[in-house]
Amino acid sequence: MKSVFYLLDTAPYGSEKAFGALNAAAVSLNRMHVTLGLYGDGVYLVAAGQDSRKLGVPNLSDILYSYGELRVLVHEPSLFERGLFGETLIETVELVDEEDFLEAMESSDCVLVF
Amino acid sequence: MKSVFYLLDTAPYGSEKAFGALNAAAVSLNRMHVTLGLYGDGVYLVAAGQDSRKLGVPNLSDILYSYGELRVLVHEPSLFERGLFGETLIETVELVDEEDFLEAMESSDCVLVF
Amino acid sequence: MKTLTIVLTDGPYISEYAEIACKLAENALERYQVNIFLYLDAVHIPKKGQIPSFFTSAGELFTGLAKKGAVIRACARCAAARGYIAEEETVNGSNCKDYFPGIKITSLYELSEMLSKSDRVISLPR
Amino acid sequence: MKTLTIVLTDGPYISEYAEIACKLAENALERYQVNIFLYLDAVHIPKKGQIPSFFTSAGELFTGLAKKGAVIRACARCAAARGYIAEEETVNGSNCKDYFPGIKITSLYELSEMLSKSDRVISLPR
Amino acid sequence: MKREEYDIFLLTKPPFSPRSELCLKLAARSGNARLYLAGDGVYYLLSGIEELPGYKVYACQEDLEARAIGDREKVTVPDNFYAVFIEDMMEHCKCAYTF
Amino acid sequence: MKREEYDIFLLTKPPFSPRSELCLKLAARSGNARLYLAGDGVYYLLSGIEELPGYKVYACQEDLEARAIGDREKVTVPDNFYAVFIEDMMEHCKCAYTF
Repeated sequence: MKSVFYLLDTAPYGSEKAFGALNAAAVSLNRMHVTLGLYGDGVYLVAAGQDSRKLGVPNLSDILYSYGELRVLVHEPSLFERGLFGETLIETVELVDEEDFLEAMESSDCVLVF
Repeated sequence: MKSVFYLLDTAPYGSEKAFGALNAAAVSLNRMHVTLGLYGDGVYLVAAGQDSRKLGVPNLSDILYSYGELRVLVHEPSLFERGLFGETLIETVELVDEEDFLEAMESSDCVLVF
Repeated sequence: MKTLTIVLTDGPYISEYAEIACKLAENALERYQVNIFLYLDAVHIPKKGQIPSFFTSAGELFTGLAKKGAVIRACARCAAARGYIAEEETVNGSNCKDYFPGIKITSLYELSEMLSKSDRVISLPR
Repeated sequence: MKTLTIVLTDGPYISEYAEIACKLAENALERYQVNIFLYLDAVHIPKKGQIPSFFTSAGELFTGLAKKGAVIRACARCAAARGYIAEEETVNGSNCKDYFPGIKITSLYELSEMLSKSDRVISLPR
Repeated sequence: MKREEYDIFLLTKPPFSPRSELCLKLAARSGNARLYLAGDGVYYLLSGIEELPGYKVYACQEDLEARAIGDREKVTVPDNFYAVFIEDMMEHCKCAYTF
Repeated sequence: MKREEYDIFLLTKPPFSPRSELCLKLAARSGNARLYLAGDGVYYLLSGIEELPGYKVYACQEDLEARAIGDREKVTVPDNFYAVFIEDMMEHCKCAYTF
């Protein structure tokens, strides 16, 4: 495998899956071409200004920022549906339509779902 | 609490939740008025003729049959949506429309979600 | 005194329900009796030796709740399946050597007893 | 020889993914190298002492796979959070005294190594 | 003890889940509901949920901050969300549901 | 080694989940797909899923029996579902996806 697509469709903070997907994507960066695809509830991850100190859990947007070389694709229809379009988003992500999102999944050697 | 409504909205066999909800409902029978409400994917539980021997897990329809005094309400719209309407169903269950389903939840002292 | 019962079905860390339950219980314990029933994967919560690098130890949180008076019980069938075995002897309020103090393994019938004696019930499933 | 890697994220019993993974691995092992990476709640799968009354012991199934040649590794961060600690010494193919033989705790980097060396990858999340 | 005639709903699931939709159906039928949003339930604020006559909405501050959901009008954010919820559930409401 | 030009999809989620819908979208785009239904994925047979040109459907026998889903036309139920799937995935297909 030369490329891997991590698909995250679960909301951040409510479950460990977003944290798990981010960590898994990060450790793969030096070996493979890595894409993190945010779909469904996974798109909530890109809201800018997350501050998780009072929850006592890692700040997931900080993790996203600290791996600037990670390619992050956001499924735009999911973003729209969830009312995130007017919100300030993390700048390092790429908003793509469904066609481009599915194509990125298809062009990766494997897809790992979280 | 004199009555409890167990809400199951998860498909049987794929997860332990249906087994868990059935067991919890069964042990409550002698103390409280118990209703098991099947909603969403939970309605798959009422298909007649389940045979889980090859999977090596408990037969959930047998459990349903062995607690005949358990009141089981099935959310009819969920059943329709999932194509179960033409199938043979376990006879001891009650099909109810959304109004009656929600009313049964409201008239129970507590709702436990699985 | 009124009684609140909380039913959990998720293990620690994978969801935030152990932490939410803890916040609910902390606040309720100031005036009420609190019962917590650990069902299905939630029987992992009281496991000793948790060293989460990025989260608060769920085991520590729950043994803290027990110390403040919460009655915390784990389902025997779910616990045994997952490798937590009830012993005859109760030491430090627990009958499982793998569990934090104050948390006991009991029969599922205890859930129905808790429910029948409660004024309010909260279930927090994933 | 071709390599298949299976990534799991659920604990045993709560979902049927441990069993499905096992069936996939059993069949694949006849001709291929099989890796299994246990991530998040899946680090509970190899815990010793499971006595499920109504299911097959997931721990037994997975130690059986290891015996047949599957390389089974658990994420160190997830394992430590849940109370499974890696030790220096490896005994019976495991570096965790709470784990069944043949299953080791390793760094998450092992996942990326497994993936990069695989011909096919299967993830089975809830 | 006299109980006021309202129901409370603790919702911790994000929008679009069948379970949160069931919760909102019950809340809509109540006629006098207090919806407490915690955990991923606070994502409902992005969907424009708001207080209406007979429908109060509370959200948990630390969950809003973690998820970067700024102040919203027509929603109450108490100083101690869980204390307010517990008091409301144990002392005042008619029925209590958690989803 | 020559690979036949089809993609395989292992689906273990029931209908109506966003994840299974994503799986079916990819399968529809493939043009030549083999859909393997196991676990709760076999509930798709109740929704009338069936084989079409360029779209083969396999279902797992023991999962069908447990869930009381009787024989369906236009669906293949192999004697050893997992052996067939592994062979297909490791030796023959172009891309493999699991949902």
